[in-house]
Amino acid sequence: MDVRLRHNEKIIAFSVEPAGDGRFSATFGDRRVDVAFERISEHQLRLSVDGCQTLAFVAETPEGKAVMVDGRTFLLADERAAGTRSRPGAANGPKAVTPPMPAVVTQILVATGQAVEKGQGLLVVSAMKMDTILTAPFAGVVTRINVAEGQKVAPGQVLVDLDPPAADPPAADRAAEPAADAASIDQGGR
Amino acid sequence: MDVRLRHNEKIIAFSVEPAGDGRFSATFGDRRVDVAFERISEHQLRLSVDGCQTLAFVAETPEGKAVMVDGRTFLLADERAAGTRSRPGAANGPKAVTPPMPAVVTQILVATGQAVEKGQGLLVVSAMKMDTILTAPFAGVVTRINVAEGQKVAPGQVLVDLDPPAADPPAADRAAEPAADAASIDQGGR
Amino acid sequence: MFKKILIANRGEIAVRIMRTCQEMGIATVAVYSEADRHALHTLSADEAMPIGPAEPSQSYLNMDRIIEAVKQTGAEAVHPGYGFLAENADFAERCEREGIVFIGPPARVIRELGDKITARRIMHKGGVPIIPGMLEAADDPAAWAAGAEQTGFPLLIKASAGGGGKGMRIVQRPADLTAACRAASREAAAAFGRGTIYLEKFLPKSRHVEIQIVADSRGHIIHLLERECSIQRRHQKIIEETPSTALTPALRAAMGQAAVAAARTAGYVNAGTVEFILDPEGRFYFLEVNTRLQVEHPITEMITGLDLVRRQIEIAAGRPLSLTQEEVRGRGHAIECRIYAEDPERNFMPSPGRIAFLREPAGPGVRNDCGVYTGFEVPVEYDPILSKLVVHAETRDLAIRRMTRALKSYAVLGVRTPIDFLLDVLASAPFQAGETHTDFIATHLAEWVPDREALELAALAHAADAMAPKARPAGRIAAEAHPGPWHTLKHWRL
Amino acid sequence: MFKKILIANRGEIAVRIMRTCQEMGIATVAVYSEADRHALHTLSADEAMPIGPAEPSQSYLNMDRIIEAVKQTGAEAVHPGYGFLAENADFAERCEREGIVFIGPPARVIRELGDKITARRIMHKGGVPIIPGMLEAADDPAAWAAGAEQTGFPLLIKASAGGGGKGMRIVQRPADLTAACRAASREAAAAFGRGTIYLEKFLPKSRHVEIQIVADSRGHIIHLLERECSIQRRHQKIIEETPSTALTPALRAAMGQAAVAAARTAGYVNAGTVEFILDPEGRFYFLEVNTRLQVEHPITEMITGLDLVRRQIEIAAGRPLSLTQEEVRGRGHAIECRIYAEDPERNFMPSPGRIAFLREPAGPGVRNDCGVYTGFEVPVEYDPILSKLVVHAETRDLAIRRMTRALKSYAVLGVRTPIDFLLDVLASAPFQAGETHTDFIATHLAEWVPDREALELAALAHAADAMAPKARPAGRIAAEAHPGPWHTLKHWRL
Repeated sequence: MDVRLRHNEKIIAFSVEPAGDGRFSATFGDRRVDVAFERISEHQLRLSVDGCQTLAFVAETPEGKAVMVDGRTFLLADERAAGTRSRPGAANGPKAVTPPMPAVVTQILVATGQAVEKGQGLLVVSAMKMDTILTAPFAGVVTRINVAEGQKVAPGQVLVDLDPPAADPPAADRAAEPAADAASIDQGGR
Repeated sequence: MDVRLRHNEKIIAFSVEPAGDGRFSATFGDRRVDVAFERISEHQLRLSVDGCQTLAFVAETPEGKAVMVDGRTFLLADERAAGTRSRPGAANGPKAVTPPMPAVVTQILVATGQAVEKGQGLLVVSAMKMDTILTAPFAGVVTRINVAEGQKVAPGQVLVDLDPPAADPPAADRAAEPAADAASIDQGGR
Repeated sequence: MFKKILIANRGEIAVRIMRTCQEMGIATVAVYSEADRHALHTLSADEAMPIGPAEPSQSYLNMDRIIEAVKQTGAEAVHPGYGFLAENADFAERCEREGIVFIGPPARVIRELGDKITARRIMHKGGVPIIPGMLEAADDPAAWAAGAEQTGFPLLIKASAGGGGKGMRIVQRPADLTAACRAASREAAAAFGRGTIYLEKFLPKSRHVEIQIVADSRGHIIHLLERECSIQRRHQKIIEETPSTALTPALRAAMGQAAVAAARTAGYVNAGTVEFILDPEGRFYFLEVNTRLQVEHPITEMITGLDLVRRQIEIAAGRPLSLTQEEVRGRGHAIECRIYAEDPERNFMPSPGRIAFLREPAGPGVRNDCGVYTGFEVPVEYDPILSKLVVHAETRDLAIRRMTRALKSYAVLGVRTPIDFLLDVLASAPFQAGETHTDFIATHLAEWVPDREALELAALAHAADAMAPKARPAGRIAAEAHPGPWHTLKHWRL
Repeated sequence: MFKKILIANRGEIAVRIMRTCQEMGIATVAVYSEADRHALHTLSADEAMPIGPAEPSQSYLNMDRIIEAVKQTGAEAVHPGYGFLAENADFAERCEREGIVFIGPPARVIRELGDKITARRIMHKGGVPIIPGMLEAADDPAAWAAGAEQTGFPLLIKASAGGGGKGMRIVQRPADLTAACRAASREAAAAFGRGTIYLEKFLPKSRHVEIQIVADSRGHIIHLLERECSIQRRHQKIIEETPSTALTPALRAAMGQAAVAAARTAGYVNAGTVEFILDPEGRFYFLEVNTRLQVEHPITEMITGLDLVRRQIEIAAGRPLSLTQEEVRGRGHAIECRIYAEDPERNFMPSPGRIAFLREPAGPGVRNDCGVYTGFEVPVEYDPILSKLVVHAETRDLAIRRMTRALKSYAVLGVRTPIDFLLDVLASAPFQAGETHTDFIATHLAEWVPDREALELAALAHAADAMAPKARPAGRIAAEAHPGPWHTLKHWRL
């Protein structure tokens, strides 16, 4: 069984061969490890990897499964379940105006109909006392502002619709994209 | 709504009048208190009783609901759900030879067919390094020993069947009783 | 003593203050915004008062609402914690006027020490060494040029109303001065409503060493030794320790005396912290006074065995400080790691969200001042601090090992924390050698990435979790149904 | 230093020992019986070896299985904890023979101090005050009569192989002597296989005060102050504290010196505890030496700032004890409450079962050495100790308040614990006055019943739990779906 997990932009690919009775072996490239495992509670597993015992703590989150081993926590999304599509924005570069973390809109710097330069500040969001300016990913015209000051916003949510000059191709599926992203990642993470 | 809860041999009876929106008032005799409540997690509730806030921790156990407030934990069984029958052995006095807590049988002191006096030691059970001698609740003859040394036993489980002299009435339903107890309390506690 | 105290704060510090109040037999009142209805501090008090929407200006910074909550609950005193209204002179003044005890220094002291240039002048007058530079704030290029001439390069531009690194700029050459000053002044004006700035000598390779002081209302002032807080990211401390590896007993005594002199000069009452910059030659310079309980106060509590919050409350109640300088003795070594909801892989960007699972570290010498719990939704509106993990051990080496063990057993799932990053700081050779300077992270850990080996182990755990049945593990003793009738002759214990 | 240590124990003490090992960079091996497959100590080690069925004699007391586990894992040393094989001279000897380091005193010392009458003779010879009474064990009535004549009444019968109160009897009048001796002898023979007994003067209204000692293999012996352990039920300690309210500095010094003399006389190496009986006139008498880590060692760690387990390991590794008597200083006051799975309403009868929910106390100066977790099935086969809750504060009064707060926030659901009983002990006037004697519970709390007011509050909580929906509370921010693409120019921190 091939497993493909994504941690940020990195893919961890390995194969798993169940051996029954709470055991499996896993192969990373040419390295093979034998694993015994047992669930201790909903969020806790005991692993024994090549004879050495480790506790792992796990929890489902909207972004994937959070896994802690030895003080190190990783957010791992199952790529199979999410389809083979990689995370938008990672390979393709940023295209939509969306906050990097759950945040509150504190300032809107542009108006509908306004032409903006690539890199121009469009709005300011604030999370946990840190302000972040969201900028235009390409030159264009603001066609719609989807939020108001004081509003809570989340990653994936498109805050400003931007129309590129007619010649520019990446604008085509702008509005539809975030919804599709959310759906595909949901499948992977839950 | 009348509530009857049992804590050991004590009954706590009061009436509850739901007031909607996470509120109710409760009447103990002629005292009335106003309660606001809210679930924080599966095992945690916030209570506000006459304006003073308390946290309560709750968990279902086989014997009833364990409730902790202010460092004090009570095992409360719902008497309505358990039927109006009180706990056997409480009012009726001890009748069956059964351990007071989950334990291990460490010694059997009698044999099948042996006549025993009231109060005579029948077997020794051990729990957490403490030994307890279980004694005959009445004079009679050992008709059956239901356990072996080293066996794990639990409250309610009848370890020794004892036949009283023919004239003695309480012997009648000896064998059937523990099973019935278990069932009725199960309903109450879970 | 007070019968009831309102804690005008949230999160771990509010919870920590309530614990001391409870131990003193003082009833506690929590205030909470709409985002904090289920916050741990809200749940931990005897009474909890809602004070408005999530937005801080409408709740935790809203003096009217807080004063109203004090009056409504009959609290006699307010503990402001740190942040929010803790260093707000207007709030302290308002409390004074309304007959409410503000647990902190007098409003006048807060106001004077809150203005950086005023504080510099006070300290200079009191004989406390200050960083060479201007003693007057200015907003015109001529004054800046004169100040720069006198100060020398490299120099640091600071906003006189400043804080949090805003308006701060390093200038290496005279040619860059005017432009940098103008930019800093604009930034200060935007942030604080006042564009006045001043110039100080820039001290590279320095350490941040602060002295905890305590002063009662009768003029008895002592210090409770130092804390070194050089490990910072984005001008915010992430690891603090005491004692500092840079202090000799003589230097410690000198800095302690300077801090006490600073407090005396300022007319200080209650607990406070005098921050210094320590240069590589062992010269120290006054930086600022934090007129409140410091975030990192627990490490001082660990090595001195004292409860600072209790001392604050006693002093605010007018009691004398029954502790002499000679009685204050540090024992062992303490380290604090701040556990923020932030992502060390993305430049420590905030990471609010729901705590899907929390497992706190435990054991001898481990203290975790925590403000969250499993299931709590960490709000986007406030400081990202989730908890402060503190350890105490016999020596620095042992404290590092203890902190390492504690961090390794700390599971915070659902929001990103820098626990793995902190482990790598502790494991680094310069940290272990005590070479802790304010440029530590930029110098040693700028290229940090998470451990690859652990990532593979986590991937195995991911696979195991998918394969392990979710049901209760087998092989345990089934609990039996109910307590039955029983007879007991006698118990004995083997 | 050792690379790997096997911990031949279970529960909280095994977990606690592992923590120190981990901090010392020593790999840990747990051993576990079938009942402990999911025990916290099993989960906390780097390796875990099964050693047999639940029955202690077939697992934790089975030397062959444990020695086998040591060899199989390549551990160099064994830490026995307390109980099980900790004071078993045969096991220590076996380890010595097999080339395994036993972390404790030499087998000879364990054997000699394990026999109570031998220990009495050693101490008497070494000039340590012993309780007036016989110096030879006896099993015939003539010797008992002669001994009683010499000792006087009331007197206490003790089994020479004794422990845990078995074979112990108080005799008030000469007429009762022979019958009581016979009964005690029978009981001792049944329990220990040896019916020899001896007589000691009975000291009513006494206190149990013990001294922690540490000795290295080079003859350097110091003491780490006292612990008072007078609050007992059924001859088992439930609350311990240090310092003792009964000790003056002079008495403390005298008892410390006596304990060091006792250790020197016995040829002691490693950590140990010399137990004394203290009478109301301030006279103290040797009781016994516990040749192992004591259950209540954490309170000594709290006031001295030392890690006793680390010292044990270092001494066992042949290192000198780098600590002088002058360096040992107690600071503040520490109290331990033992949290047993037992029912204070039913004469402290054991209460095994599944921990349905556990919430541990936290905060400054609070340490909970815990061996269980939510969902763990507490086995019927072992000691009922779940955890030891320990607090440290500046004074005894503050420590009592801190312990009270901690107990009130400690939820253990599913098994009965004496937390409520402990709260009432702490709140009682005689405890607060420091009038702690071994008859404390019988004298002051014999008629104890649970708090009625709390029972009603619990009933309200029961009703609320039935009414409150089980679903996740509303009103929190819904977490959004995924991290999307984004652009950032710049961050700043307000």
